[in-house]
Amino acid sequence: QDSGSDKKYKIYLAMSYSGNSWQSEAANIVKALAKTPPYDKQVELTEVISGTDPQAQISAYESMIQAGADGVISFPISATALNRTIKRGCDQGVKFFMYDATVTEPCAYNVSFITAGFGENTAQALVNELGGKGKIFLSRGVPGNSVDKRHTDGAMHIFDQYPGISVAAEYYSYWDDRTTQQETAKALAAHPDVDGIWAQAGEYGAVQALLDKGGKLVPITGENSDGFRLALADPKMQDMGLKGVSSGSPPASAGYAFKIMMEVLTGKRDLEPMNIQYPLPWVPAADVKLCEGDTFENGCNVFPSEKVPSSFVTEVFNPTLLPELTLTSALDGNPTPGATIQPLPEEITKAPDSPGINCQRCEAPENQYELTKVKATVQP
Amino acid sequence: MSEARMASVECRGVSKSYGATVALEDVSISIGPGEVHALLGENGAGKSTLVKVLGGVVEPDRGTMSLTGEPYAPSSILGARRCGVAIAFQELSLLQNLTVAENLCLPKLPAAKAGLFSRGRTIEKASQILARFDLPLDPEEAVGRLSLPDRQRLEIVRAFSHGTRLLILDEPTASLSDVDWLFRLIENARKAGTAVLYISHRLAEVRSICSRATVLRNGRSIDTVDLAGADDNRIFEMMVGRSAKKTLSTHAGKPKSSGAVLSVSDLTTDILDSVSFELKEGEILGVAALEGQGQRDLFRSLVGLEKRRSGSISVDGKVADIRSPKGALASGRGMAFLPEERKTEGIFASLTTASNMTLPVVGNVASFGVVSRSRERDAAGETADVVDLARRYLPFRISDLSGGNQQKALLARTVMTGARILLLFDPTRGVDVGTKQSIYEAIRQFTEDGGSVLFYSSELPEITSLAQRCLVLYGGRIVEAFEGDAIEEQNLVGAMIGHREDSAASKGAYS
Amino acid sequence: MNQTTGNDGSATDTFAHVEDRRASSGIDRDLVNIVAVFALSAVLILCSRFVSPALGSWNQVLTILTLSSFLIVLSFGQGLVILVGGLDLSTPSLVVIGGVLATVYGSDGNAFYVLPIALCVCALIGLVNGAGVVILGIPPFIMTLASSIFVASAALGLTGGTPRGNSPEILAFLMKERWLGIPVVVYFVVLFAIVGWIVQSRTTLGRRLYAIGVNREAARIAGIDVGLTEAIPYAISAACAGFVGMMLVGYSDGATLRMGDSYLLPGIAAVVIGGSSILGGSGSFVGTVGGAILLTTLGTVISAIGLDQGYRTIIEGSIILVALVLLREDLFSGLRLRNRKA
Amino acid sequence: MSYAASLATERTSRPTLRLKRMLSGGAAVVFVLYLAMYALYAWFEPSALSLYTFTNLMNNSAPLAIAAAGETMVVLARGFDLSVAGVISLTNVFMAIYPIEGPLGALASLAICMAIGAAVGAINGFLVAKLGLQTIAATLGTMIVCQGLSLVFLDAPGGYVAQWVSYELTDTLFGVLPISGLIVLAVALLWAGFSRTNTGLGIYAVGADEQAASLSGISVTATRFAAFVGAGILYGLAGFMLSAQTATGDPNAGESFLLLAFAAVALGGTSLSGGRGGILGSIFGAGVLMLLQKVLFAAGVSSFYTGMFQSVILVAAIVLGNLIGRTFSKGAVR
Ligand SMILES: Nc1ncnc2c1ncn2[C@@H]1O[C@H](COP(=O)(O)OP(=O)(O)OP(=O)(O)O)[C@@H](O)[C@H]1O
Ligand SMILES: Nc1ncnc2c1ncn2[C@@H]1O[C@H](COP(=O)(O)OP(=O)(O)OP(=O)(O)O)[C@@H](O)[C@H]1O
Ligand SMILES: [Mg+2]
Ligand SMILES: [Mg+2]
Repeated sequence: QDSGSDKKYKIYLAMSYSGNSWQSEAANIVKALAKTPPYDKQVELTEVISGTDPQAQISAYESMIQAGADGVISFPISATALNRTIKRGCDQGVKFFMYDATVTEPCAYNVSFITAGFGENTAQALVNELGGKGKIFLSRGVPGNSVDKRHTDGAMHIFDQYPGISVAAEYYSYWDDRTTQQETAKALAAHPDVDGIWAQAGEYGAVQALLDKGGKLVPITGENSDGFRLALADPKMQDMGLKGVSSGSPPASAGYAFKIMMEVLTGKRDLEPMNIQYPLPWVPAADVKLCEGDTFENGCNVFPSEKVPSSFVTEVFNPTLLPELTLTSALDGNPTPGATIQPLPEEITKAPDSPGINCQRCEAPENQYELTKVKATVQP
Repeated sequence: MSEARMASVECRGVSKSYGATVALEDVSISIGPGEVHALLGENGAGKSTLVKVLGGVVEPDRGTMSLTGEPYAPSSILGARRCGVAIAFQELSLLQNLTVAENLCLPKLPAAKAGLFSRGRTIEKASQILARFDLPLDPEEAVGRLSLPDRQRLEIVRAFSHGTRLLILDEPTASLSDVDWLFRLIENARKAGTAVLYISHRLAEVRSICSRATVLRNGRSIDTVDLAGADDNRIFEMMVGRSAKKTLSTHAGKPKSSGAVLSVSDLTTDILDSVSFELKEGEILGVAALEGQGQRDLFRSLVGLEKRRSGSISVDGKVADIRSPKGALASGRGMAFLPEERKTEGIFASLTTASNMTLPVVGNVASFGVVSRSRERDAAGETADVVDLARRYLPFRISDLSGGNQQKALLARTVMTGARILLLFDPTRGVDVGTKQSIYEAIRQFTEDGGSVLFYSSELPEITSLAQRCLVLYGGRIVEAFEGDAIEEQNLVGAMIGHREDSAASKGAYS
Repeated sequence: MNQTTGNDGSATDTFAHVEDRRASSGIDRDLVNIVAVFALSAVLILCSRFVSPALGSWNQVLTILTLSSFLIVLSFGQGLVILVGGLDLSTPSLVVIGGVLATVYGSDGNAFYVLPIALCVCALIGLVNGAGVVILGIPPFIMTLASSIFVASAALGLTGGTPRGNSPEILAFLMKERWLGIPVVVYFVVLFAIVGWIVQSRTTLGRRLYAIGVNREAARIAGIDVGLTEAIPYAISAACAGFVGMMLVGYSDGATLRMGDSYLLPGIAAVVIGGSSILGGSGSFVGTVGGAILLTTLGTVISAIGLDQGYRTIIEGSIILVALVLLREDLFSGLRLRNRKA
Repeated sequence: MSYAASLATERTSRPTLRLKRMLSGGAAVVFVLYLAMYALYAWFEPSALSLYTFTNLMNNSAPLAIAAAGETMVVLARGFDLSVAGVISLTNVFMAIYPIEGPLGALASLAICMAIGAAVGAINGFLVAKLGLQTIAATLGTMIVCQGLSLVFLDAPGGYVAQWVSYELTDTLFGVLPISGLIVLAVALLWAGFSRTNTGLGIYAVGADEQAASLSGISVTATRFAAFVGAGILYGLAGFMLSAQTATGDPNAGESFLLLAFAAVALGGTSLSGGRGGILGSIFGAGVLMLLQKVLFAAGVSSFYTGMFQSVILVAAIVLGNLIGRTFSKGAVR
C-alpha cells in the first residue's frame, strides 16, 4: 500500500486460540515464513485469535472478507459452522487455506494429516506391541469433535478385529498433557492392571500418570510431544516397559499450507481448491534421534529438554517442505537468519474424501482405514 | 362477657413450633365484630407468630380457627385475603423496587387488554385506595425511595384495603410518631364491623383504642381482659409473670461535667441546614421531630453515611473527618450508631445473635485473629443482660428471633463497641414495656459512667422522661432546644410542628 | 429475666417448663450438610465397586485426594469471594499466570523467592479485581471476567504462546513425592483444609466476610471497613488460583496457557454443592472441601463406566442433581419436623 | 395536626421523573454505547453502514442476544441459569439431524426447539422452585445432562439444517430489514408485553425480596417456574437462530454462550442479584459484545492485544454506565 508499486498481499492468520504449544508453534512458523525473504516484501500478515467460539470466528472471517483479504490461513474451530461464511468469501475472491483442522466447504483448501490414518496405524502398532491381547485405555481428544472421531474410528476399526484387546477405559483429555495425566490417573484407579494406552495428543501426561502411580510402564502410542519422544528413547523408561510410536498432528502443516497459498496467490502454482494431505509423521521408539542443531537434520526428530518444554510438538519441521525453519521460528516466530523461501516440490498429495471432515455429501473410500505405516505382526 | 356475642374470629388451641422452639402453645383468642382487640406480650411471646397463623402465612401444628362461625384454615396469604383477613406486618412486606401503586395492587393488577395489566388503571386504583385511606403518596413513586414511616403507612393501607373482616396490625406504630391518622382509620374500620387485632408495646396507645386485650406469655395465652378494668401493673404482671420494676420517671440530674464530647457546627447536607449543637459528657440529648424533618440525615451524617456539604464535627475537641461508621467508632472516644431500619441496615440474618452483637469488636474476643467462642459467648452474654435479652437466644440465628429481640441485640451491639458516644435512632422500637425500662436504666447508667447519648425517638414520652436536653428539628433545622423541666410534651409538640417557622422552612425537608 | 422474682409465684412455676422447651435446637444446619456431602462421597466410592472391582480401594481414595487437591485449593478462594456475594471468573487466567511465572522464572535454585513473589503478583491482580468491584462499583462478574481476559492476553504476550521451562524441584516434590506411602500433597491438602476452615469460620476476617455477604449495608453501619475487607477475598482467590497453577506445574512438569479452563465451573460448583449460597453469606469451607471431593469422586467413577461419553455425561449430570436433592437443607428439617409430628 | 397536613411534599414533575428513570436504566446507557461503537466502527470501516454488513452483524448477534434475553428472566428473579449452554447445543443438534424443509417445516422446528427449551426450563423450575435447590447448582446439573444428550444424538459436528431455515432467516425482508433483527425485535416486544403481566411483575418482585413477595400474595414457586420456562423457550429460539446461521449441528455449540450470555446481561445493566434491569439492556449488551470484535478488527487491533482492549472496554462501559446512571438518578432506589 505504502509504495504503491508492488501490492502486498493482505493475508490473515485466523487462529482459534493460542495457548498450547501446538497452536503457537503453528502460528509462529507462519509468521516466520511471512518474514522470510521474499515473502517479507510480498505479505502483510495480520493475526487474529478468536478463541474457541465459532461465532467469533465467523465474525472474524466476515471482517476479513470485508477488509479485502487476499488470503485467509486458518485453524477452523468447526468443520461445518464456518462454511457459509467461507463460501461468501470465496465468491469475493478470498482464498481460504485451512491447516490441521478442516472444513467441509468445497471452495476452501484443507491442508491436513487427518485423513492419513493416524488412528488405525497407531492402533495397529499398539496391538503389535501387545501381541494382540490386553486391556487398554483410549485417551481421546475433545468430545463431539470430528477429528477426534476420525482418529478413534480408525483405531477402533483395528481394535475391534482383535477379540483379545479390551478397552478398559475411554476418556477425553482435550489434547492436553495435564488433562491426560489426570484422566489417566482416574482410569488407573479403576484399572491398575492396564496393558497399553492408545493416546491422542497429550500422551506425555499418560506417561507421567503411570510414573506417578509407580510400578511398571506399558506400551503407549501417542502424538509428537518432545517429552514423549524423549521418554520413548530413554533407556530407563524402556526398561520399565515403555514402548510405542510417536505420530499424529504436525504443526508443520500450517507452514505447508501457507507456502501453497503463497504459490497460488503469486501465480506460481495453478491449483483448484482441494483437500491436500500432509504426510503422517511416524517415529517408532527405535527411530527417535536427538537433534544437535536447531532443526530436523540428518534424520533427527527430537530436541533435548533444555531447549524446549516437554509439551513442544516436534513435528513442526520438515526438511523437504519447510527447510526455512529452525527453533527460533517455531518458538518466537522469527525468520531463520539467512534463509529464503524454497519452492515446494511440484507434486501434492490429494487427501481422500472423508465425510464430515473434508467434504459434505460424499463417500469415504472403501480402503479408508488401510494401514500405511505398519503391518499387522499379530493376527486376530 | 365475650362468650355472649358471636365472635368474629376465634382461635382454639393453636400451637406452632419452629424446630425445638415452641412459638405458640395452646393459644386461644376470640375477637368480636367491630372490636379492636389488643394482643400483648413480651418480646418473643409469640404475637407475630399468631398473626402469621391467622393470616395464612404459617400453618399451625395444631388448633382450629373460625371466622364468623365458619371454620377457617387459610392455606395461603391469598386464601386469608379472600376471607377478608389481612395483615400489616411487623417486618414490612413491601417490594422496594416496585411502585406504590404496584405494591398496593399485587399480586393481580387491574387488567387491560390481552391479559396485560393496565398501568393507568393500576395507578387509578391505587390513587383511589390512597385517597380512601387519606395517604398522600405518589402512586408512581418507587417504594424504595419512601421514608420508613411512609412505608409503614403504605403497609397499613394495603392491609386496610384487603381486610374487610379481620384486620391485623402488627406493631403498626413502631416507626410512626403520629398515630392520629391510623386511629382514624381503625375507628372507621371498626364502625364498618371489621374486627381489628392490634399489637403494640405502647400501652397508652393500646388503652386509647382497644377495648379488650389478650396477653401472651412464652407462647401461651394467659388471659383476655377488659382493658378498662386492668391497671398497667396487672397487665405487666400477666405479660412477664412478675410485678413491674419501679419505673423511674424523674429526670436524672444534670450532666456531671460540662465538657463537650461531640460538637457539631453548621452541619449542612442535602436536607440539613446548618445544624449546630453540642453533646456533653454524661449527657442524654434527645432529638424530637416529626417524620422526615432531617433526623435521619442528622444521625447518618454524623457517622459518615450521608455526605456533608459543609460544617464540621468535632469529637473530644478535635475536628473529626468522619467518612464511615468505622471512622466514627475510631474517632476520639468513639461513636456508635444504631440504625433506623432493622431489616436492611441492622441484622445479619443468617448469623447467630451472639455474632451479630460482637461483630464490630470481634477482634476483642479473638486472639491472633482467631475468635474464641467462649469469650464471645461471655461477652455477648454480659451485654445481653444489659438490654434484657434472654441469653438462650444467643446461639440462635438472629432471623429466628422476634422483632423486639432483634432490636435488643442491635442495641447491645452499639453498647458492646465500647464507644462512649451512642447515637441511637429510635432505640426502643418494638421493645416490650418491661424491657424499655431496663433500657432506660441502662442508658442512664451509661451516662452516669461518663458516656454520652444522642437519641431520637418516635415516642415523645420517652424523650420527656429520659432526655436532659432536647433538640427539636423542623425542616432540616434546629428550631428549638429545651432543657430540664422545659422538656415537656406540650412544648415539644409546639416546636415540632414548626409553628414558629414560616412554611418555607419545610422546603426540601421531605425526601 | 430467667431469675423471676415476681410475687405471682404460681404463674412463674406453671411456665417454667415452657422455658425449657424453648431452648436452642442445637442442630447446626451447616454441620448436617457437611456430614451429608462427605457421606455421599463415601457412598459413591463404595458403590463404585460395582463399576470396577479395583475401585473403592485405598489407592483410589489417594488418587481422588490428589486430584481433588487442585479443586480444593482453588475453591477456597472462590468460596471466600462467593461468601461476600461476588464471583471470581478470573481464576482460570490466574491459574495460568501462576503456572507460567513458576516455570518461566522459577528454577530449582531460586524457587524460594520466585514462587512467593509470583503468588504476590497473583494476589495483586486479585486486589485489582477487588478494587474494581469496591471502588468503581463494577459487578464482580464483569470485573473478574475482564481481568481474566486481560491476564490471559498478558500471559500470551509474555510467553509467545509456549511457556518454557520446567517445574521447580519443590513443586515436583509437593505433587509427586510420597511420605509413608501417602502422597505429600494429601498431607498438604488436609492441612490446607484445616487452615482454610479456621480462616473462614473462626477468624475475625472470616466473621467480617460473612457479615458483608449477608448484609453489606448493615456491615458498613456496624463499623466494618467494607471496602478493604471486601477486596481481600479477591486477592486470596487470585493467590489460591496462582498456587493451583504451580501445583499443576509440579504435577505435570510444565505449563500451558489453557490449563485453568477446566477449573472454573467445578470451582464454583464445589462451593455451591458444599452448601454455600451463591448469593453469599453462608456456608463453610469444610462443606466446600466435601463438594470438591464429591465432584472428583464422581469424575473418577464416571470415567470408569464403559459407556459412550454422551451417556456418561448424562449420568454425571443426573448424579449431581440427585446429590443436590439429597443435600437439601429443608429435606433434613422436613424429616425432623415429620418425626416431631409423628 | 393531621398527617396529611404535615406532608408538604414537593414532587418532581411526572414526565421528568420518567425521563430520569429511563436514562438511569441500564438499557439506555448500553444503547448509547452501542450507537457510539457503531459510529466508531463506521469511522474505521465505512462499509459498516452497508446493509450487507448490518445484516451479517444482526445474524451474528441474534443468537447471543436471544440467549441473553432468556438469561435475563432468570437473573431478574435472582438466579443463575447455566442450562443456556445445554439447551442451545441440544436444539442445534436437533435442527441438524432432523431438518424439516419449507416454511411450515421451519415453523414446526421452531415449535419443537421452543418445546425442548420449555421442557428443560420446566425441569429447572421444578428443581429450583419446588425442591428449593440453588439455581446455579440445579442448572449446572441440567446443563451437563443436556450436553450429554447432545453428544448422544450427534457425536461429532455435522448434519444439515433445513435450507429454508438457513437461507430465509439470515436474509432480509423486502431487501432492507434483516430477518434475524426482526426476530430479536419480536422478542423485545414480547418481553414488553410479558413485563406487563402479573407474572412479569412477579419476577421483579421475587427477585428483589422473596419473602416480601410471598407476603404480598405472589406465588414465588409459580413465578420462579415461569421465569425458568420463559428462559428455556428463549434459549430454544436462540439455538434455532444459531442453527440458521451455521447451517449445521455441533454438540458443543452452546458452550461459548455461557459466559457471554451473563456478560451481556451484566453489561445491559441488569443486577445479577435480581429485581432490577430488563431484557432490552441485555439485547444491546449482546450487541455490544459482538460489535466489540468488529470494532477492534476494523481498528487494526489484532492478536493478543485484542484481549486487553476487550477487557478495558468492558470495564470502561460499566464505569461509564454507573456514572451516567448516578448523575441522572440522585437518591434512586438502590
Ligand atoms: N369492603 C370493602 N370496602 C371497600 N373496598 C373494598 C372492600 N372489599 C374489597 N375492596 C376493594 O376492592 C378490591 C378488590 O377486592 P379483593 O381484594 O377482594 O379482590 P379479589 O376479588 O380477591 O381480586 P382478584 O379476584 O383479582 O384476586 C380490593 O383492592 C379492595 O381495595
Ligand atoms: N422462623 C423462625 N424460626 C425459629 N424460631 C422462630 C421463627 N420465627 C419466630 N421464632 C421464635 O418464635 C418465638 C415467637 O416469636 P414472635 O415473632 O411471634 O414474637 P413476638 O411476640 O412477635 O415478639 P416481638 O414483640 O419482639 O415482635 C420467638 O422465640 C422466636 O425466636
Ligand atoms: Mg413480633
Ligand atoms: Mg379474590
